[in-house]
Amino acid sequence: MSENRAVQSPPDELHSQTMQLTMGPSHPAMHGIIEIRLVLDGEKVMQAEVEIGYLHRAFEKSCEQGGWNNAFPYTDRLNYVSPLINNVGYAMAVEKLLGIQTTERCNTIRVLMSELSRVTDHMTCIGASAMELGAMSVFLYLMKAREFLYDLVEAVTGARLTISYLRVGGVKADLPEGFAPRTRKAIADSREVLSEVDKLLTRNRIFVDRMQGTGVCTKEQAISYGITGPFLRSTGIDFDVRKANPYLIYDQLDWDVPIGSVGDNYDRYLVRMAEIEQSFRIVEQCLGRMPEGPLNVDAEGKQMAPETMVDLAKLGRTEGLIQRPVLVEPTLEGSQRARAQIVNVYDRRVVLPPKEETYASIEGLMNHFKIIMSGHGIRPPAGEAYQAVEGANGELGFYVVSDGGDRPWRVRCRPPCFPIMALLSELLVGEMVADIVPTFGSVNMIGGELDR
Amino acid sequence: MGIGDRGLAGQAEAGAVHAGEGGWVSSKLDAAVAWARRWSLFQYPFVTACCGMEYMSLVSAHYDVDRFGAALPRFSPRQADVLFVVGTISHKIAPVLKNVYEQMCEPKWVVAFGVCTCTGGFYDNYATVQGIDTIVPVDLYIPGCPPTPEMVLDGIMKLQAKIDRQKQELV
Amino acid sequence: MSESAGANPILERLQQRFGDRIRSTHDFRGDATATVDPAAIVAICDWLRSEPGLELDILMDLTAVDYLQRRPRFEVVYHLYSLKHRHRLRLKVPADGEAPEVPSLTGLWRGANWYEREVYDLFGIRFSGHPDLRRILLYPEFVGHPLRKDYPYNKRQPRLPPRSGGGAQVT
Amino acid sequence: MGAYASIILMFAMVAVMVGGMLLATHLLGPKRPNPIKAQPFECGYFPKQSPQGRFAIKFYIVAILFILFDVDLAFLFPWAVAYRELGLFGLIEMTVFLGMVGVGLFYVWKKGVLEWE
Repeated sequence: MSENRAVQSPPDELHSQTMQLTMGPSHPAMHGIIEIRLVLDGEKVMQAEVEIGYLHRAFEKSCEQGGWNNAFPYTDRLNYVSPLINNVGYAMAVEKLLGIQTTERCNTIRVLMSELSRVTDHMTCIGASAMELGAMSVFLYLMKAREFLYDLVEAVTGARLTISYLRVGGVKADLPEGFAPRTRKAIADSREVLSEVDKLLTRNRIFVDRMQGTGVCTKEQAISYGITGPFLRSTGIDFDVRKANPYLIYDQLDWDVPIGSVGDNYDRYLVRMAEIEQSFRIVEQCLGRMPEGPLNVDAEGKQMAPETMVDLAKLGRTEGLIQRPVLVEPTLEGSQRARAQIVNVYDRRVVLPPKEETYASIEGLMNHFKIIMSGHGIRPPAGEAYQAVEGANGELGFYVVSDGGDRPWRVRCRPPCFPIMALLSELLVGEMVADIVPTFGSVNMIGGELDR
Repeated sequence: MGIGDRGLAGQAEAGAVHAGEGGWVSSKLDAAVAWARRWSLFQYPFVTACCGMEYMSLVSAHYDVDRFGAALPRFSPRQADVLFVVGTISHKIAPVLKNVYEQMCEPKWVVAFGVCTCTGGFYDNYATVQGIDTIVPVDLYIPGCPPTPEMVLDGIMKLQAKIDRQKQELV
Repeated sequence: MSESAGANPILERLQQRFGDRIRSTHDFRGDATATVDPAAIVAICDWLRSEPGLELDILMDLTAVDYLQRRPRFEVVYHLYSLKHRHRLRLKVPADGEAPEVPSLTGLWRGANWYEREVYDLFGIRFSGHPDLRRILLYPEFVGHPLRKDYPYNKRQPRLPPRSGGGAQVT
Repeated sequence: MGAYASIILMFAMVAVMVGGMLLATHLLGPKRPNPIKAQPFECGYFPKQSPQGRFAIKFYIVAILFILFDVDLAFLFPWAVAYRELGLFGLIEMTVFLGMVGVGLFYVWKKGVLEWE
């Protein structure tokens, strides 16, 4: 209390009582599923206990029910703001278990899509926490920019959010035609929106006062809790899985890791804004170095429509069909042979044969059957593997255990925002009630990933 | 009058059990009150999971649900007419949903946004409530995982048609 | 004793230091892994964290696996990471019996607190020395531990009554 | 009398509008009380303790100061309305008045009441 004579703290027996308050699950700033039980003295937080688990949807148990490829739709919904990174994490963990290497073009596509997904995550996080501090227009600008990226993701994968784009051993389909110019245009528009947001927020007196100095996390706290990602980098430690243990083609691209200094909310905001720029740099380099496989099949003979091939195969007239190229939409419906090979690893145990071989030859049909039918599917050797990728909130690790069967024995997802939430109650105590909102906003807690 | 006639085929079936006994819109007052209520839907976004991302796109500038008078989210059940249940409802948050629904004032409607709220989606397990109609009476089911904003806008139009068909609760 | 420690430097140094307490090691797909006695886990982790050449200072992940038929049935799995040397190590501790018990690591890392609560919640493995071992993801009234292999996937539990607080009643 | 007609008309319209709306919602709105609805809304759960209880003195002090300076502000409106007629006399008069309010503000500032540690 201020030592000034006139305004002393009241005599002892008249102490103010503390108030118990739950900043409960159904609260706009609590992203819907976090309950914080607060004990307040006036506006100062004396105790804070965080209650999670409101979005526990049994992800790890669900993965054990179906085959190895069945888990992809579940992994989209872990960190549903950057779903592609979850897919990449899970796919690489299973490929590490199988010991197979994916093709160069597939790695480039995976890096490109992961970085687009990371940008949407940072945009949503900054937009939501800015809106919770009152900057409504920043939220609307960033949602507009996010629509540009959602259009791109939808063009490649077919869905905006729950994409299930990857498969063990490759991706579902190649990039569509004209993807590179569309991406460059989307990046240019997004950069324009982001410069507006930067002008609005970065030197905004209200925003800076609310974010600076609140939710300060020291290096020791971060390491003791096992925190990674923008939260750790904002304290000054430059740990980024893409640089520390490079995977896919991250070591062949040049980009750098932005780090903060103090570790408060403002540093985390600056780290996320800088990371968006780095991700755009990576995407542009990926577009530049995309190994040009034959995007559309160079048709020696007359191209067949897929339905006629299917009818012929059903009538049994299959001689010579294997050599006939089929004009099939390169992305979703079927996958032409040449394109399939450059995008998926050519490993019969894991990747579905292209449609031409499935319908035209008995080996293709048997191969298709062996992979699809339950009891046969992908059967990695008995053992375990842990693969870590850099998620938007930190190291997203997948620990997969196989008993040799066609179903995963155990799939464990290391949630990056789980340790940060464990630290949250320590960050809140001693600060104002109003500081809970920016601190919780910069934690970027995603329910699906936290409660799995 | 208004949207009522152009509404869906099969209009004559009884209106919602939910609000008011008879379904057939009789008096002019009903039509006027229905018109007022359907064009000023204040929603309580009970957001929990991935559908929340599509809800953000829905209320933002690009898809803009404000064209239907339904944009202003009211984060207190007292001031809300429509309860938007967005995202998976697990058993742990089910009582919260029940309390929030009970604390809303009539006339109130419930929109199940996303397949997890309609039937539990592909989370058929020990932790997820298999459809929120086991907890609260639901007026509108919007399937989709997550439903694209266009699907939700179509859903809101169907809700407005439903409000128009209902016998308005008065006094 | 244990099979050969392989070429992995970490495993070799671990072998020399705690030879007798290590049951087995393997290097499958490049992941250095060591199965150790439950009693020695705290001493080993403390040594691994402070050893100059290793400095595995981050507890990345702590989870468990249920092997059902195999005895010992459960296995608590720790993933450690070193910021300085950028290498990883996986420690596995077997746990068995009706109420499996493993010493808690909350003394070394404060992050282990919530991980261990989650393993207790979903597997029923108790952690001796844990300050506040109670359910974290599921609600207190939930019976059983769902991630065990003998717990059916969609076994429903009775739904919760309306209540005033989420977790255990705060004093 | 003519000058006041417009003000009275405005007050009357306000009374009609507000009164009408309140009456309409009171009469037209369906009322279905139930025990859960009677509970105060606290993010989906019921409060653990009733909110009254002693809280720090500084909230009260800031509230009183606000009322003080707000009332002072109210005296500026008549001056603004009759700005031309009062001329120099009005200017001096209000300067003195604002001076006194300024002294009050300075005193409060120096006393450290405005610091919100």
